[in-house]
Amino acid sequence: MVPVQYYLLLSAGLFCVGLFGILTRRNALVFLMSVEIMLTAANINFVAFSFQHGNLTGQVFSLFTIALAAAEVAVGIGIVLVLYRNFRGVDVTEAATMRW
Amino acid sequence: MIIELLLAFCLIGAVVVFVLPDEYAPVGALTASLFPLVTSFVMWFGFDGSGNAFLEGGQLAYETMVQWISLGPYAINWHVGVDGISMPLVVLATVLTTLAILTAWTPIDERRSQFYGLMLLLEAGLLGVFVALDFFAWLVFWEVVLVPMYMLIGVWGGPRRKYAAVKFFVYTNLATLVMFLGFMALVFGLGDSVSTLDMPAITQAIRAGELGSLAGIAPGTIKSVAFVAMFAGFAVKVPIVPVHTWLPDAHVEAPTPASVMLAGALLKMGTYALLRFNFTMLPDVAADFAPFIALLAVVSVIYGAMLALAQQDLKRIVAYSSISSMGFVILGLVAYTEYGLGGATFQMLSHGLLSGLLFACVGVIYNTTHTRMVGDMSGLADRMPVTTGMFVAGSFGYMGLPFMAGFMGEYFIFQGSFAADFAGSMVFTAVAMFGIVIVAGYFLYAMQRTLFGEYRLETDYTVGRAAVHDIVPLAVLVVLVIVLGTAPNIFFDMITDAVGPMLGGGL
Amino acid sequence: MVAFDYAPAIALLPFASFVIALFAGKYMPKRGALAGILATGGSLVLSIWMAFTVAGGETYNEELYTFVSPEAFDLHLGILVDPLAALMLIIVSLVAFLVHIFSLGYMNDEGETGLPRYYAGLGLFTASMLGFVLADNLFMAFMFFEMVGLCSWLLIGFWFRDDAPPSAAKKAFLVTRFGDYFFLVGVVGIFVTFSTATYAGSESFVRLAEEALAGNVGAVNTFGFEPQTWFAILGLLVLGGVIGKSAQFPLHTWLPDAMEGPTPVSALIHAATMVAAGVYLVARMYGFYALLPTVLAIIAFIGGFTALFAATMAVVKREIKQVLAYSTISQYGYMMLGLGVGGYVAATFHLMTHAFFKALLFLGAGSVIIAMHHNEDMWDMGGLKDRMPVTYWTFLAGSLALAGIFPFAGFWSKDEVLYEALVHGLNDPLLLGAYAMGLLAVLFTGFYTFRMVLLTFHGEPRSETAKNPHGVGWNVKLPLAVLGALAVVAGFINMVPVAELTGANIEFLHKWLEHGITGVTSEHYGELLSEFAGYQAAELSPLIPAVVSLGLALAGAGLAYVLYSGASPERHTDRLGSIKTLLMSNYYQDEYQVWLADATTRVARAADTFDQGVIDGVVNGVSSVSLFSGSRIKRVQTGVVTNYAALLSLGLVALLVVFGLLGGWF
Amino acid sequence: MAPLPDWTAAAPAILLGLTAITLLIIDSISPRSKNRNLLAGTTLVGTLAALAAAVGLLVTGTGTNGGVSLYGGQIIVDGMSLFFTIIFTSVAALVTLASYDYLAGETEQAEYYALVMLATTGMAMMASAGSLALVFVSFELLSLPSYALVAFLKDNRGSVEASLKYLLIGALSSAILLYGISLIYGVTGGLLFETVAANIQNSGLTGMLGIGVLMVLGGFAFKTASVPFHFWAPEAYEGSPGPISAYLSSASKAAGFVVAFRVFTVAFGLDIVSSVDWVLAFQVLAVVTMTLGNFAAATQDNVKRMLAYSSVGQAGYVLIGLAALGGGQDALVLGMSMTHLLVYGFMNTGAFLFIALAEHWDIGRTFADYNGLGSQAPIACAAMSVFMLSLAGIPLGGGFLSKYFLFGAAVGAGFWWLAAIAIVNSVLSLYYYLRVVRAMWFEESNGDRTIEGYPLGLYTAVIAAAVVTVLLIPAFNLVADPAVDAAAALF
Repeated sequence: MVPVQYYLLLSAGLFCVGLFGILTRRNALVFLMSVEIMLTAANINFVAFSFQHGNLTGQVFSLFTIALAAAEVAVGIGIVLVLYRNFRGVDVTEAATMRW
Repeated sequence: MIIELLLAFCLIGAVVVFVLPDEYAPVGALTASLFPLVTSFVMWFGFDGSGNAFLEGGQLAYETMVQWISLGPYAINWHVGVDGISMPLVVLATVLTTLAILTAWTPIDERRSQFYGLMLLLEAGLLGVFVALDFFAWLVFWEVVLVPMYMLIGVWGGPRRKYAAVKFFVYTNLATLVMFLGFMALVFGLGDSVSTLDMPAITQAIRAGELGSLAGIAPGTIKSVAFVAMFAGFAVKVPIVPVHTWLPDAHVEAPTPASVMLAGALLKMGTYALLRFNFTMLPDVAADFAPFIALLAVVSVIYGAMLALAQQDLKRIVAYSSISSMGFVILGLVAYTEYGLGGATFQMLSHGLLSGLLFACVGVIYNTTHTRMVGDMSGLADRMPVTTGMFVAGSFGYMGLPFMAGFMGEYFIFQGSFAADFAGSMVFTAVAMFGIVIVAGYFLYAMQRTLFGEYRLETDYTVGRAAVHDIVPLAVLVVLVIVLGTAPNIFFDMITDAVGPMLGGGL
Repeated sequence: MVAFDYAPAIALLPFASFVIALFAGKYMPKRGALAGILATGGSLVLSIWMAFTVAGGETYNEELYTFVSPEAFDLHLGILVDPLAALMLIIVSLVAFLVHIFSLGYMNDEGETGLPRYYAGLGLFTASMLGFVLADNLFMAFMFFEMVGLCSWLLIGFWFRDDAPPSAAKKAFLVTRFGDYFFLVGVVGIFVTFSTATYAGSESFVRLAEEALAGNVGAVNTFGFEPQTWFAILGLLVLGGVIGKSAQFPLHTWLPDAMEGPTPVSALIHAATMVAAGVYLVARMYGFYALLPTVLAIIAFIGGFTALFAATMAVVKREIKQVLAYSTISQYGYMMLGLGVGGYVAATFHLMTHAFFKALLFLGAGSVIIAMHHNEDMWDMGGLKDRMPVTYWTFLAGSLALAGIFPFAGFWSKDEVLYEALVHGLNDPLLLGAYAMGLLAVLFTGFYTFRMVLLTFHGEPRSETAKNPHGVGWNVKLPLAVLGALAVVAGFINMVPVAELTGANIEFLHKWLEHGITGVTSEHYGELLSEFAGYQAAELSPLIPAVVSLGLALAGAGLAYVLYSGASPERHTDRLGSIKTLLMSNYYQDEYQVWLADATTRVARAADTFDQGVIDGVVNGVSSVSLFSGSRIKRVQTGVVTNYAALLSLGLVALLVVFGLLGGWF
Repeated sequence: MAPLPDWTAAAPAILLGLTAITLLIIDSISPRSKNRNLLAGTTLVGTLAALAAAVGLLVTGTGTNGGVSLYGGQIIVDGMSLFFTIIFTSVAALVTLASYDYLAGETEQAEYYALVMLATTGMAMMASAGSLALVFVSFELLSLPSYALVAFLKDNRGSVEASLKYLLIGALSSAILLYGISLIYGVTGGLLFETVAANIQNSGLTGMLGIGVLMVLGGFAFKTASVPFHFWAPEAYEGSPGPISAYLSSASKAAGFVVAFRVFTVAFGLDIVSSVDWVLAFQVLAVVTMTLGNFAAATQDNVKRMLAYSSVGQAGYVLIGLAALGGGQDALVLGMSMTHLLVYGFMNTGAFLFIALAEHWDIGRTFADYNGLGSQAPIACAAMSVFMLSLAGIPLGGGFLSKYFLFGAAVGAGFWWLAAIAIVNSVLSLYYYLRVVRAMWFEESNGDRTIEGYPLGLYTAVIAAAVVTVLLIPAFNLVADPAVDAAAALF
């Protein structure tokens, strides 16, 4: 069987990919996707560890998180919509009227 | 219970005056201020305390003690009472407030009800500071005093009032926080030996040597650090050079009544606190630092006087001379003899009356001439003889004319500090005493230039005799100064009775 | 003794007149003058009563009112009436009484305004001075000393609408305050040393000091000094006040300016009494000074020097009151000289006679000034002799006394001072130097006195006003007459040379001062002087020095006569050339003192700049720096959300790295 | 009477949830209803009911001896959770009152109130969360409505931008939090705090544990708007509608703190986690947060933004509660942070509601716009002055006592340097809080401002907040005592 370390590496990689996306992309939607990737990384951990520890807590919880992620995206899309309406675009760096 | 009554009168009066329409505010405030005045006199005549409130064997007058907050291991009480040190100051505060309200009648013409309400609020805070015996109760009053004063300066003040008000508030608040940390270090250093923030209990515990180490810091170090922190904090309030610069600004910008209260009563909070905290709780540390403190005192006296000598603005002159006079108080405190401590306390009273008197005089002059610059006027004696008389009386009182309060206070201090135990006390005292020559210099100069000579006024106002309600407070103050100067025992007895026990340990 | 129960009233009566004049003066017929006259008259009567009681061998030394009484020692008011005090009481109250009367003529008749203030001032002054005389301890003495200073400020600055008087008043108060500073230090020092400051009695500091020097220090704390040294320091400190009030060099500069005040004030304060306070103080605690030879020598030397120094300046003055002012300084120099050389009685004697004839001279000058419509320049006068005979003859009597011409009062007293100086000086060159200066001053005194008389009263009138002067009333003439008589006869109470010659027992003043409270009598002082100060009087007949000084006085007078007699004397002062300017500008004494004052002000300005710039600058600097850093710090918030994400991640990574290293995770 | 069943201990949360559902039902019955009385009324009733329940439970001593634990320890109702529920519900009540006027004429009011209620429910659950799972769920239950509420003014660029930033940073933070939780789970094999606490020592995986702990800490730092996770806060508070700013800056922040308190004291207790010195981490956070917050606030021109930064600074003070642990005064410091949060809940909410009032009058947002307001609206301005001074730690309000006790306790715990830094910040904060007072009272009104009408709801809310703030000085014991007890129960 695959030792848990590999899963950990995988999830860490995913997490970094997501982070990289957040730091580099300016499109709000891509931003949201990157967040999803990070959450997925966490989910992988949960599943993997729950398998290792031999209890279901992690797996169950990962279901919760998936749902929450979906909700988050839903709200996010809504906000992106009004963003588009107000700023004529979905570039997150456009909305920078408030600063300092 | 009567102390609660005293405070309640002030607060209720403040609320009532706040809601009064402006035209009735002055009379209302005057009436309201009479209640605490009378109450304080009742307290004075019925005073049955003895000894020092902070030390064993101190019999407090009008004591009340009920639990207010219980904070884990610590109990914080509503603990008030007066002893021979605080009683005179309470009387001073009430008297000054009433007179200050009188001095406000002429100059204050807008938002009156707010003004007088704040004055009464100020009185409540002041009295609280002098009667509170639990640290946090005391601290609440100590800080709340700043608010009305800040508003008084900022709303009714002179051209640079905003700057002065903020400077006053922020500077003194910083001082309070520093002092607070120092005191907290003591409290926690005492550990389990005290279960309350009652100042007398803490004082006795410290003097009994129950101070332990805190976070690996030795008791001795804690003592010194706490002493320095508290001294620095209170020094700002006094103020002692070099942390004095907020005072002239605040005084110059403040309206006359606020100046009267500020110089007359607020500065006393600083010296009172020094007496209660640094010199009652940590006499041994005070002894170690004595020469240094005495040096600061002497510098305040001479340097302050020199600054006063350089001023052209009458209010600035009086303001800087206050710094000088408060330096004497510090000298008396550090002397730590019966005459020294008693004289310091007495000097608080006399300086309270005298500086109040002088600020009130300057105010009256300003009301009619609309200038305070020495160069802008001369020969006022010709037009306002009575005010001149009062000003002369006040100035000579300030110069330490015998049979006036100032002389007694300063003489006691000199007598007490000349042979004090710390090194070089004689030299320090002798140098400080030279202040009486400089003070004569600038007051005589100011009087000669403004009051005497041919009548001349740069501002185009017609100068007439001052109104009666302007003169009354001046006259009352002059009388009080003379009474206190000829019969100092009316207060000095109870003061010495209260400071006597302090001399037991430490220095 | 019943009389002494009224002792406080001596000082309280004038005080009452002060209160009345101040508050009710403007409603009274003479604006408070009458109250003052009655009060001072009452004081005079009481003083005389005291004197008689004292003459009966009674003395009085009681504490009356205690200010405060802590454990260490108390501060109180008390009364000490002994021969010295009784004598001084009479002098003060008499002069004050006469001055009040004179003021009716000088102030009321001249239609001055502000008279209630004037009489209130006179009353308060008289009260303070009498209080000072009655004082039984140094603390009380200092209090009244200061009150006297206040009164002189009030009265010198009486004409406050002009510029000069307020300025002169300021100067007078400041200079004397400077002296009083040392006095105050001395008082405090004496208290901490002896725990008491009473003059007389077994517990008095004088007695304690004597015992301490005699070896039994007891509770006296000399702070590690030799008692001799420490007491000398204390004595010198107190002497500071004396020099200030008695206008001795170098603090004499205020007195001539003080002539800006009304002439009666000059007579009362700056001739007869206030200036006497200093000398009286030394006499009062002479038992202390008699223990300290160095201090005595200093006193003597200052006195002698001042006597000469002031006399020379008087030579060239144009205003009559200026001449008198400098002569006053000079005469008090003599008294100091007398005290310094151990001539306690002599100095007291001169104090008394001088009080009379100098008051007389000032009042005479006052009456002349009335006549001259307040013109004081002697060169505008002349020939007043025939127009105002009373003034002339009394003034002449006073002048003769001042010049020390036989047999007028001044002769006897000044002669005795010089005699004492000489007999003690023969054993002590320092004192001899003082004597020499005093002796030389006699010559100048004779000169300027008669220059003054001649210029004022003799020759032809040199101005219109002098031709037909303004007449003076009885209220001017009466005081002149009284004092004139005294100026003639006052000396007879103590004719030492005559006593020597005839062997008659007529040294009444000596006898008077010999009895009294033990320890404060002249004979005890004599013992102390010989025992502690080591003063030895050389055997010498009083005749020779008397003749010498008389001769010098006459010489001076004669010189004046030669120069200034005749119908229209011309000004010889120009002959002095540069010396004249030097004298006219008073040896530039004022200049350096003014310079000192200015320097102080400059320092003060510098301090102010420093305060505003540096100290307050730091305060404001702190605030502006924090605000500036705030305005920079907030730039982190760029507004671009990606930056936020980046910073957030960076922060987290930083935390992870730091703690990873700290916790040693990898 | 028979003792109540255990589940009643969760009554506050349940009531809040029910209210939210009720509102949604109402909305589905009459969509786009503008019936302010009905909607705001319902919300207020529900909130107050929850508040009453919480108070009742606290008074009847449900919180004592470890409290009640439900659903296998997923939910723990103890002193602390009830204490914080009281904070949340009071703030929610004030906000609802204020919104009554603020939303006048708005459509979608029902959604607004429903969202508020849902968020409040999330907070209540956070306060009583007993496992990391519930922590994350309730965390999201709070966050998601908040994003929406911030964006409530849909066609106001500020509002939208604010919500965008809030959303993005929030999403990132929740991801970090979740990842952290996953690591903790990996180390301990459980999500319940007990399990975590039980298994955490004897696991060699220090590194993983450490990363996990710090990531969790980061997640909480986001909620409490602590540097460097604070970037969303200034914009979110400035951009969102006034009542929501008040709500987020007071209640949401408190929620973040309560969960942090519980997790770090129970799950990662000092005595348990030796390898990760998270106290030091909190010290760093506290210092940086208070410094940056106060210094940035000092020079703002916009009052609302100044308050936003100041609330960051205040978070720094509260962090002392965690940063000064282990000094022997744990119960005291933690209790004082809790107390400060409660007092802060009132004074800060009040301050933001005053801003809402100003927005309602649409007078501008800068200090200059407030000039001379004191003469036109003396009562409200007096209340605002009380808030400002109390925030600055001047004894016009309970903020003085809680703040000073907090600093004092820090000294007592031996962290005098922490207190010293706090002092510098406190003084600076006094300076900028005074700028508001000065503008309102000292400056002359610059003419053309007319105040039409004095909205009842907003006024009531502001005055109520002011009154409570002031009364909290004499009545300080009422909150300080339970707080210290609740804190003591955690150790």
